[in-house]
Amino acid sequence: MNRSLIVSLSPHIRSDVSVDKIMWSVVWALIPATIGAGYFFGIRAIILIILSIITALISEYICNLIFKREISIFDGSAVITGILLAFNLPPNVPFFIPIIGSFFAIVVVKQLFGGLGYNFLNPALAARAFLVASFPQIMSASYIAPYYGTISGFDAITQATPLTAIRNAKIMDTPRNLEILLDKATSWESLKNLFTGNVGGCLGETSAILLLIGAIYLLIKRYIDYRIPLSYLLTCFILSLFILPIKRFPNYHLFQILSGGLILGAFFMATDYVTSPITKKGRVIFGIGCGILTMLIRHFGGYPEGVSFSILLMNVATPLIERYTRPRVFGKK
Amino acid sequence: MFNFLISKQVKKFSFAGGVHPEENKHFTENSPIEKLPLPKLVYLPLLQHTGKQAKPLLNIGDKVKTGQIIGEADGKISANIHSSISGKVKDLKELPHPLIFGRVLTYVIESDGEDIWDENIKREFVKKEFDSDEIIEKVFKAGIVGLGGAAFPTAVKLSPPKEKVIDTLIINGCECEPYLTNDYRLMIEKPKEIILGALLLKKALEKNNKNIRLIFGIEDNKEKAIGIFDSYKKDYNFEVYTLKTKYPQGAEKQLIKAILKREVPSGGLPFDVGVVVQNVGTAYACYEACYFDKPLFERVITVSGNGIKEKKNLLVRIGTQIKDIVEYCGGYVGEIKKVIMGGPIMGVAIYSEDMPIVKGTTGILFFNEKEVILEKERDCIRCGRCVEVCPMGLLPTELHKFIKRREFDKARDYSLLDCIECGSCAFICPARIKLVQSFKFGKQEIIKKERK
Amino acid sequence: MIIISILLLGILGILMATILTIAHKKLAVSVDEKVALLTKVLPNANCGACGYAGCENYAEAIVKGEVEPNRCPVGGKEVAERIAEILGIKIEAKEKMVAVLTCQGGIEECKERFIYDGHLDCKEANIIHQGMKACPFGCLGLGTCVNVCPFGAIKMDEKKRLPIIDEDKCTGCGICVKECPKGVLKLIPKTKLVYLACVSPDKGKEVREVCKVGCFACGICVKVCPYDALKMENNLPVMDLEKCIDCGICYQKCPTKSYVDKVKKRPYALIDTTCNGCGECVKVCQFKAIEGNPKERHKVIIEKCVGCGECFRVCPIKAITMVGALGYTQKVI
Amino acid sequence: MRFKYFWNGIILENPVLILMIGLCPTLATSISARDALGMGIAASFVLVFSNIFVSAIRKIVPENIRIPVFIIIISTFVTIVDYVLQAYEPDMYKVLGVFVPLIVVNCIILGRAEAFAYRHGIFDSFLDGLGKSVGFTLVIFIMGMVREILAQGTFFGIKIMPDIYINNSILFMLFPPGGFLLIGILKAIVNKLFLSK
Amino acid sequence: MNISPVKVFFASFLVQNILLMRYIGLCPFFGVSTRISTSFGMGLAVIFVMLLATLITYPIYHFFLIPLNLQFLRTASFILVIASLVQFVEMFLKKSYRQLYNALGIYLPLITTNCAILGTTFLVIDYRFHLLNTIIFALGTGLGFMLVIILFAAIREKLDYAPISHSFKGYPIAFIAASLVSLAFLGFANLFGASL
Repeated sequence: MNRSLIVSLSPHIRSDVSVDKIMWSVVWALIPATIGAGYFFGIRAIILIILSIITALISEYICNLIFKREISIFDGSAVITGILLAFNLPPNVPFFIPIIGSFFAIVVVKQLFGGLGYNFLNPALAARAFLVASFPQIMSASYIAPYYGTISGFDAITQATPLTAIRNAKIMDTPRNLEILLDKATSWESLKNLFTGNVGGCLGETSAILLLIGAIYLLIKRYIDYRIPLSYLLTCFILSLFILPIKRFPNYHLFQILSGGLILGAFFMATDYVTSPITKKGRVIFGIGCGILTMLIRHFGGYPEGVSFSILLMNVATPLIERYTRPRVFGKK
Repeated sequence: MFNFLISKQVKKFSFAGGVHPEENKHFTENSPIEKLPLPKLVYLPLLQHTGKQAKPLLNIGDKVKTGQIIGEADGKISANIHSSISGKVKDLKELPHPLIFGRVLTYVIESDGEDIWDENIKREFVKKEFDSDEIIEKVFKAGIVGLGGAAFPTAVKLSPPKEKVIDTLIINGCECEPYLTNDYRLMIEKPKEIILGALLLKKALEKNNKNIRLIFGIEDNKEKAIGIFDSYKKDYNFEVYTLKTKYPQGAEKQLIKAILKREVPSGGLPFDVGVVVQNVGTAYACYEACYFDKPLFERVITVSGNGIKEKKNLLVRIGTQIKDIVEYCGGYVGEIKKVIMGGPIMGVAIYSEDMPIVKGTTGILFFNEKEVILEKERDCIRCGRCVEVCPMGLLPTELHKFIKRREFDKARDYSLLDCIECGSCAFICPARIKLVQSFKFGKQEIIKKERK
Repeated sequence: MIIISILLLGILGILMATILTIAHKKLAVSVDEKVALLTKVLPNANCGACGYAGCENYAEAIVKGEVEPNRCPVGGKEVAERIAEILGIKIEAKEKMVAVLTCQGGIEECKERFIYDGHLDCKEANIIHQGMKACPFGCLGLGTCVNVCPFGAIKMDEKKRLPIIDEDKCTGCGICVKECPKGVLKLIPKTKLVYLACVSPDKGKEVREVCKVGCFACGICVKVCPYDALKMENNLPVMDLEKCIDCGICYQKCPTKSYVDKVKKRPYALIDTTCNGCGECVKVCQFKAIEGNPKERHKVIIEKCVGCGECFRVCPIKAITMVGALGYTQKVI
Repeated sequence: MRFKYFWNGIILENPVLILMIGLCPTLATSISARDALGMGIAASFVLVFSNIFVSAIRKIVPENIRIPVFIIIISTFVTIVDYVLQAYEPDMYKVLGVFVPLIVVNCIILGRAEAFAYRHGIFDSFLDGLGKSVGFTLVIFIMGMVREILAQGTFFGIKIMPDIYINNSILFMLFPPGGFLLIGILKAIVNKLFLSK
Repeated sequence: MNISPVKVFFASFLVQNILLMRYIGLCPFFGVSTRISTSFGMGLAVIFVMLLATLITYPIYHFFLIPLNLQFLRTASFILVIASLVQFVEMFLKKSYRQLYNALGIYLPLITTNCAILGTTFLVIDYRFHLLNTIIFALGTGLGFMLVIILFAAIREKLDYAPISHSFKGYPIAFIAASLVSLAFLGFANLFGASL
């Protein structure tokens, strides 16, 4: 009877969902959009994504060594960061962009703060903001048209992504022109392009349907919480009702939701566990905040899309939100 | 197919939070309760309940009969201890206790193999009426404690403070822990006895209160039991509530919330919302104590887990060593890694097969390498799953953070003391953080600090 | 121009000075004298670098004893010293204490009862079946003391799984003693060289079952102690520090070597030519290390001599010297 | 021996990286090596002279009005610097902007006046001021240099990086986040080198 | 300068946030932002003093210094006035409104020599604001200060628990965190076309 038994405190059974499983599931969920990126923007898109992933993994490994942490390159989180960063890049950027971006994301945003679970900004988004600030020309002018469509998705003449086109029209063109553009942009044809992804934009953000396939998989598996995407999209939906008269452009809200990486942001980046609140109430507030900021930046701010910055700003506010949205303790008033 | 439709119509009661682990009740669900042969040696710790240790009454060398009192309740919250076999007191010394993490004064009794019962124990059922005081007295004498695992002396629970108005008695037949089926088998095999016991409990409570509702709360995975109890409910005037199968449905506070929608206030007891909760096993023990004057010296346990050959529901004498049970159940399968006393979520892992069954033991689970995977604790990724499942509305990950840094005051502010240690958070945690260990430790430290 | 400027600044100055003087008189609020004194000593830059809102707040916090006086980065060491002076913080000349480990049950000597699966912290491990060590009183070796020591004086011997205390670094603050759940760390005077390293109050048989180096209360040490410094209490010998002179006999005679002798190299006795062979030394030597015929010069068998100094003490004509004893001879006298 | 007051200021008691004061100008005006140097010198001038002045009049200034007196002295020198810069380096003045008059509330200067000059002799105060000035200027200059090279590929306005870099330079360093990041890394390096035990 | 007050507000509040974009008032920012509660008090105090300071320096500059052609006395007179003012307010609060003093007053000495206050009074002069814009600017700046310091304090409280490598612990990581927060704040660039 001289065997050694294991003793631990309860519980003695664990659910089969582990960190690695969640992370890799997110990676799988991003695969359809990755394939979509290759389909619409060619092999170059795939190379950018792979470069980004490899740099993320190498940076992670080096940081593990320097900070004497456990090797964490197999947990999938660096791969997600790599993919998401690449998804946020225009298809025609030079190859050094994803490399610098990935490095910044992993080293400065994630590992310096203690690694997975301790960063307070979404690494991929922060890196994107860093790239936008550093290389404004490259980041704004590297959009190309997909193989089977036009860059704006509704107009062969306009050489800009849908939101940028509208914005440029707002700033420079006459109101008349803007109306024509808006008419075109909110047409079913344009929306169909946005939905399928046959439109210019960042690598992974264009195809709503492919992103939704992954998102639904994650939602069914309950790896992401429905609260953030739902409140985010709803807020955007409702706000865009107020911004432009519905009668003139009945599909304007759909156009807003389908364009500019909102789907990607709402389902894959705003829901990042580490940088969003852990409380249910907090998640709703987080989503609403993202929605308000996105619409604010799109319509009154300096950037055409605004998803990434709005999520970043809400990331900053997350610790505060969390603190003031503690759930009610059972039996306490 | 139509079953599906019908079951949809039944209203299922539940609470917020909780988890639903694989039930694994099929192992023993259909095996009738068997009697374990008399053990040769029993270990009877003098502390098998919540409260103060009982006073030893016998000396080494004394002869005892089955059911003879050997430890006398000491103080208000305490319970009598009875011998579970007849024989000779071999030793009285401090031995490791399986549930209370420490050493407890324990009687070692050697069997004479004859099992001579104490002459006070009646052998035949005689229908009889009891008054409240009589019931409480008998329950106290029989040393009955809550058999759901917490082992709180039942007599104390039956005499709530006078100022508390009690209007409901809930009999807890949830058995929300996976693997365990002892309560289920008891409910199927002895429903009438349980109901009689429950009526006794109700009667005891009616000393100061009138018109107490008697409710049986049963999880919906025990359809057979629900059916049996439903058929009796008119005759004996009680209600049966079907509850959603979810852990920790059987926790007192959650059960009350699910059935009555009342919340036990933080730091309070079920008394405070006019409720008393008793386990079905306890009801059965009360029945035996009142009608037969039989003290609590045996109980039903579930023996299960992939590590044991024959999975059974057993009626065992208290104090039986685990190795006797292993022998009876055909030995181990594979390399045994963990032996758990109680359910797999809240049970206690023990390290020696010499340890005895005590009153609070609901089951013994033997886990082999299939069920025990040692996984390293990772950093929290803030997924928030623990927050979602916490039935008490706490923030487990934050609490863990504070306790790790020894910031007990902050943990207190975040209501650590409200934690019921149900382990839902640790079960669900994808980073495999040992949250319950932290909380248990943190609670102990806070209580220690407050005592000073 | 110059005149105007002088006038303006002057008027401004006078105005402000008057207002402030009046305000100072009218609105005077009594302040703790010590706080005022400290505030004077502090730089009064109110820069907030100390983490308090201003120098006065910081001074208050010091007076209340919330913080150490060395938090002001502007004032640096000088200010800290002056604050200490004002507060009258003095280091009293106490006997220097040092923490020692009073358990020698490493992983080899005291086996583990089970495989512990939980947080690597003694205090947290102690709540499960009193820890995994076979001896319920033994050192768990999970390093809580290592983590709490503010001076980095404790290291873990990974092989034995017992902490090692660096006496030079140990300041005798007692934090580890307080934190140790098993109470196997104790403070003893730094000059104390021999101590018992076992705390198990169990009976001999039980101790022998679980630990090779545990004291099983055989009582030999009590018998052999020439100074009556040991008493058996609760199955453990208790040492009277006044009487003990660190001769080390208890250590030498202990069958389980439950004692620790911190003297690295004991001296040995040497009998010089003046010896008259009275035989006193032979009588007291517990190690049969002195031989010789009566009335003849006796001899010390160096291999057997443990340097306890007993012979030296009893020799009526002082014919014995302790060789290799630094400061030891004096002590014996 | 007295020169320790000087040497202390450069590394062991470096105002920015060890004492963590005077951060605003360090971050705000270090977008190029030239501006950084200008700011460093301007602040140094004020620091050294106010230290000397405070030390000189320390015996006649009563305790309770010392702070206003210091402020007046400092603001005098600040105003001088302000006007000198405006007259001779208008471009730089534009960049430094509000930070020149803000030298007056720079913790380094008031802090040294209070903590050191008010209690020490003139020469010691001079040395102390000089040391702290050098320390401050050194840090702000390094910051300015790194930020200019990374963000513009130039050093004192002279191209030192290949064109391909200048066309794709990391403009990020020019922005406020870049400044914060750089000083964070500098501080970490200093911690690693001088404060690690 | 004639700018719409809305623009002035957003510029001072978010777009050109005094802490993150202008780098003014950093010493107390890093010193105090370790706890949310102190940050909150500090923020309130800054708003209060900032309004007060701009309100009092505005007439001094416009009605004394400019007519007398003594702009060069700006630095000296402003700091003198602000220092005295803050001290006066502190004494006043200490005596008359003990509650308010406990909540707010303890931060006042810290603010006296805070470059955020003096900087704001200089900035409104540099921008040649009229009185309304001056008030709006002071309010926006103060609110911006408060918002950022509270957000940052929450982040730092969280960072406290992170296994940050030894040499980055404390100030370095705070700087880098500030860098990332200010990176996020770049998202406000050009909001409502507000930029001064």
